[in-house]
Amino acid sequence: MIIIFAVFLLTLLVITAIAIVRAENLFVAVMLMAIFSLLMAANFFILDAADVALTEAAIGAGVTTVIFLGALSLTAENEKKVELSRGVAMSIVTATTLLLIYATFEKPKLGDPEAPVHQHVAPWYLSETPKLIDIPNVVTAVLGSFRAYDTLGEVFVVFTACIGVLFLLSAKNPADKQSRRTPPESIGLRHHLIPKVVGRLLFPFIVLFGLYVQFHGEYGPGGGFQAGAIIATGIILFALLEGEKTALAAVPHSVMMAMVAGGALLYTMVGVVTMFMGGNFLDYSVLSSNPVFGQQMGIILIEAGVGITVCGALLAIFHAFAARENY
Amino acid sequence: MNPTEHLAALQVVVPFLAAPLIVLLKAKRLAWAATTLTSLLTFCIAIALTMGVLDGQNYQYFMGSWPAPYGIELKVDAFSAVVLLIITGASTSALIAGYHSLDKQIGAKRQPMFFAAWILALAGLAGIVVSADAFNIFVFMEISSLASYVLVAGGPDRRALPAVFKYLIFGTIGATFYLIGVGLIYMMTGTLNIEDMGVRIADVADQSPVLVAAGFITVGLALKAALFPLHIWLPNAYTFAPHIVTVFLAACATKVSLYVLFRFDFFVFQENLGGQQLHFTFFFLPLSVFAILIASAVALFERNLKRLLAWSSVAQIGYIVLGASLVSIAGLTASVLHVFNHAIAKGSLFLAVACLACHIKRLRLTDIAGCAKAMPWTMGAMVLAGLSLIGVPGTAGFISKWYLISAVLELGGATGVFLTAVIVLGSLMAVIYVWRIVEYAYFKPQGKKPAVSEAPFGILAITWIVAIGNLYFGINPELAVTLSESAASVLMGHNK
Amino acid sequence: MTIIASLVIPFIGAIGIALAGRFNDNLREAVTLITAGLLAWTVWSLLPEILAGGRPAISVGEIVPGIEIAFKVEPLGMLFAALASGLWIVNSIYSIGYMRGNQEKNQTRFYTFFAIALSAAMGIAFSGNLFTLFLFYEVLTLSTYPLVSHKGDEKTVRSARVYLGVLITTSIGLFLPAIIWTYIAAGTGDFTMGGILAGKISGPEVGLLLGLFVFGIGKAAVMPVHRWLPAAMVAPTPVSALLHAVAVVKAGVFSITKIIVYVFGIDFLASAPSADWLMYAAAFTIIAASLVALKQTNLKRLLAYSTIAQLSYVVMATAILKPLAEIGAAIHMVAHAFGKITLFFAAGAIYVASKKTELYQLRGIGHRMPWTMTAFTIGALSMIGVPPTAGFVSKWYILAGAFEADNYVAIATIIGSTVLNAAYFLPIIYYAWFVPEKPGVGKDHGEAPMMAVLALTITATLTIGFFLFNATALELERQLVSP
Amino acid sequence: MELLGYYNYWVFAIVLMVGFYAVIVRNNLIKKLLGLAIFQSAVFLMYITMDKVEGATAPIIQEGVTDQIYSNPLPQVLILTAIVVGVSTTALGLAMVVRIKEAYGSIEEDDIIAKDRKS
Repeated sequence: MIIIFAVFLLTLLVITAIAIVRAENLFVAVMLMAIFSLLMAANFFILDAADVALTEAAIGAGVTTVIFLGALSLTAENEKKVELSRGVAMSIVTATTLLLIYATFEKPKLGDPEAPVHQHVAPWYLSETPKLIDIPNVVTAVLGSFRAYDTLGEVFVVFTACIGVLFLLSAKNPADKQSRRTPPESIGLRHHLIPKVVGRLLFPFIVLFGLYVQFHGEYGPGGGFQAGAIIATGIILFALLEGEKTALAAVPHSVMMAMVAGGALLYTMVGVVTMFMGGNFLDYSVLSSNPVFGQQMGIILIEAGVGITVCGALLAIFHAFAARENY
Repeated sequence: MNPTEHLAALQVVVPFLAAPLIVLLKAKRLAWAATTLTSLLTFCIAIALTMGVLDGQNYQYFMGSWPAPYGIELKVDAFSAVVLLIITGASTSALIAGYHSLDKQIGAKRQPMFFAAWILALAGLAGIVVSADAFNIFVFMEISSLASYVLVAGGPDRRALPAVFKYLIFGTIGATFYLIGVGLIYMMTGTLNIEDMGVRIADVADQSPVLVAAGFITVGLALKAALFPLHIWLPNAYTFAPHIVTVFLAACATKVSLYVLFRFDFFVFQENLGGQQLHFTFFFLPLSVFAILIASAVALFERNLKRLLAWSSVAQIGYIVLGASLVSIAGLTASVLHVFNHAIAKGSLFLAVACLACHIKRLRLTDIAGCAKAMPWTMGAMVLAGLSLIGVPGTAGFISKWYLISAVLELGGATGVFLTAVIVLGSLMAVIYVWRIVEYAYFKPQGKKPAVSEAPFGILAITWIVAIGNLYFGINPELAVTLSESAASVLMGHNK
Repeated sequence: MTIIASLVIPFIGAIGIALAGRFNDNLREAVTLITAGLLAWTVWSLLPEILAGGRPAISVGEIVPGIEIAFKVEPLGMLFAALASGLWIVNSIYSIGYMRGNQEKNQTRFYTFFAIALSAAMGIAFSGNLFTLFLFYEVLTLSTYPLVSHKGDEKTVRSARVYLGVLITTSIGLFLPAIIWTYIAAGTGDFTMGGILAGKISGPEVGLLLGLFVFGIGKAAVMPVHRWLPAAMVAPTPVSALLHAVAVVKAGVFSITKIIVYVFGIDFLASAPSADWLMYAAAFTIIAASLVALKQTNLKRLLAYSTIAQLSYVVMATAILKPLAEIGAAIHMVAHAFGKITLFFAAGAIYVASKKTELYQLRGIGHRMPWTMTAFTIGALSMIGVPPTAGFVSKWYILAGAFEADNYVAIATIIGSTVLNAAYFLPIIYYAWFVPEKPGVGKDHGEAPMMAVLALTITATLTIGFFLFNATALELERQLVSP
Repeated sequence: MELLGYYNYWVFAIVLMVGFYAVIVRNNLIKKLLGLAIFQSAVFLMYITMDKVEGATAPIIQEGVTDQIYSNPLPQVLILTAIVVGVSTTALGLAMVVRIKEAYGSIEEDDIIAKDRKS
């Protein structure tokens, strides 16, 4: 049964992708993109990748769509109809597709246990985690400890993106002189009664769920990235409902920058502290007398760092886009 | 905590520590000072690493003390030492020289973020060179690319934005191709550590996914290294970026992708895939020949000074790839040597352009007519760097040309002679386009342009230090040569 | 040690001149003369040691394993260095007179680059291997570029571009690959007696490599690559004197001779059939250049084409590959230097005194400028090879060598070119002395400035003197052939 | 069942090329960024298809359970990182598009080139 459901989802995925490319109206395309991400999340869930499904849903569907819509509001709605040289592009694309499909025949089949991927490094992780780090969720163990350096790099990718967006959107807007379109106190949604009431109800639970995901990372799917995204989307919902000024009052710009910088600094400092205590960079077992406990403490600390940075970054990016009109 | 053990890790951790702090600094001069200090510190670490590598110490560092294929491993050998030196050296000299020029081009409020992006670009590039884990290289490639998009987008000219957008599109496609290639190899070998990959790929060598993976990685990295047909993003990106950013990017950004390409090709693919050398040569040799000839030809007719030098960079990358595609010890030595010498030559040229830009607004050739009388020192440095680019004896460029031609002649036969002709033709075109600049500067009348005075002392001193570096490494290239020879033997050593 | 001194002295002199130039002109002139004198003294002090058969050598530093900057003094290098340093003194005296007479601007730059060019010439003379030779060859090209483009107006810049274009293209395009090919084939680039390529390469490759060398060294102005010499006539006369007689052209021909003698080896080349073309190329250049010189009207361009012809004398003499011809080639370098520098000084003096440059203006100038024109006549006779002058000595040895090799083409070329030389020099002398001046053509003018005339007479006496006291030079060259 | 084994990879190939096509052909900058996002998500699908093991569950080890086989955790970690990279690139791209719109007044590539050529 699952197999039919998987095939159905995959075909739906292909259809949505083609629909996005062909959509004239950009707003429709962005909405289709959200559906595309949700389908992708569902596929991941079927393929036993719970953590990744949660991330894809939170970041892929949630945050990307918000940023796209923010950008759309500042640029054009529709795509100009122009016919570019489709022949050449079509031929390149079909050629590469055939090449890729040719390469699939010698790949190990889906779910084949003898595939080389399952022989070499993965069994070690599955067998060593209970002994060395003793936390149920092996993905968080690998993410937090075995390949912690990757995740550090990842935090700094988000950090760079946040700086980049702020740097780009802090330039003076040349078209600023003529009109200040929206009145100074942007009042959020106009016909706002129902969404405001429901929003105010929902908002605390979203943040609570975010915190749950943050600290539940070791036991089930979850972790810094997902938690940061969920909390950020919660606050963005608040900003959309209450209007950007009140949201900035709640989480001012300086706090956001402090969160972004603080999270990254926390993560790096954890590594540097382990260096000072005699281990290699990011070797948590030196953090406390009992190495297993040290590992767990290390993972919690860096997950907190990741969560803070991702939440701060996504908020800063949203506010940069939102504030752009009356800049 | 004895620092010498952790040198390899510190090379990346120090800038990572500095970046969040710099963002929080408000004063623009303080942000610049912090960035320059960090860059200088990374330069010292790079020098320490090189000294260590020179007397035979091989740096192997396990992140989180997890053994190699399970955790992430850092490795520094001769080739990485050379590239590290260029990255940190270029960044330090560009920063020290460039405060006034940057201050003019970027608003005060935005400078802390700009300098944080600069330090992240430096950290990303150093991270790629130091890391020995395929996926880790992808992550750091993303950090350095995103940061360099931000740096290029800092350019004052409005045309910087479409240029950087094209740079983003090409860069992301290149990185994603690399990701697909690594994914396919991981699928067939089950490991991400490059050394381990080289060993385990032997028994799945000739299956189609591995061949397709080799294709994807090569195309992806060639795209990020702006090798000839995939170089379209480079000229505009370098032209419209702030002058000091061009100095930094021109000296090292594309060479890091070549570093990864050579490590992958010579460690993983060369020895295992049947006849991979032939594929490697047949794919890269014609491309590099086209790069040298066509890019130099375009540079001949270019009117904007910076775009002229950007096109010449595309040509010089052709030389580096030509050296490597000979797949011989001599060829590889020549190509690593040219990585080093070109960084110095191109770095000093762009520094001289930055000096010119202090007083001359638009950098078309007609705008710099007759500026040599008013700016003798700047033009002197530019001529010196130009000579090194051409490869006049006594300069660094000559040494790499000398090695390149001997490597090609050792190849022997018709191809050897043809390739020598290509190299010679390339350097002759270099003579012409460098002399065009000199002739405009020295002999064309000043005309009615406003009076021009010499560049401020700070940037001039650094330009001259790097220009004299050209001479020093021309007369005594012992450091660069020993490093490239051991790099070549390491790269070829894997390949029986 | 004196080798390094001979290199460093002109360099320090250049810096001294540049600094002195800031204060006043006389100080700068003094520094120039002192440096020239000092250099000549150090170089000439080497002579007795070389005559006694010594070969002082020194290696400065190893650039890259297998390639080093090394110097070695051997007879040919000694002769060239002595010639260049000696003539520098005379040229400096002449330049002071010429520059002052013509009120040329930025003279400091002129003298500074002149000194740097001299230090490059010394480097070429004493170079111990191909790499050092190439290094100083390029420095000479680059240091003479500002001299050639001294005036800086549009015409000078265009011809300076031709000058630099041809020289850099040939050196990077042909000379560098040839050197690298030699390094790879022979494993070393050092100049050793009897050549290093014997047995290493054979068949058509020998001819090809020789071609790369001969046409790579653009300074020797063998026919297809000669275009830069007439183009360089836009330079002021002392620079032309430098180009033709003191350093640049001599460096070119000297390098070719040195490569033929010390890289290929005379007997190896003689045994290689594919190397004969050089003799014919040189012969063709002599005849063609002399014919072109015939129809020239401008005095300096005429002298330029005559230089191209005379240079190919040296190349042809070396190509005859006989000991006597080698000596003749070396001696001809010296004889041509004295003769041609006198002619150039005379042309310059005429220009300074009367601004005349065309041949038809020289009618009856002998009576107005007796000293200059007597020197001019001696120089012209030396070019033709009439007995009392130096030209005769070198042509005698070259002819002897040609007869020894019974190479009839060479003999015919020498005789033919002597006739042509006479054909384009004698009319000038005849017009100058025996045809009365057309009234009212140019303003009446006296002799050239005293310093210029002094230099003229020195070189004229040298031309005749060399005919009488050439024992030392001959002894020096005899060692070149028999080790 | 045999067909399904490769179906995932075929979907990966097709979605990858749809994204690539959009980036090359489409003229609108935002549509290009959408294409880029699709292009990157296809790669995520390829990695995650690798980690599935027949009859296994997500790699979360409960205490008592011993005979359970688990899917491979490593590709999931890699893709967690890759998703965030994708978002960062898209955010930066969109910021650039906003700035281009303000500087050029249009986000169609041919208009931008035309405006540049005119000035």
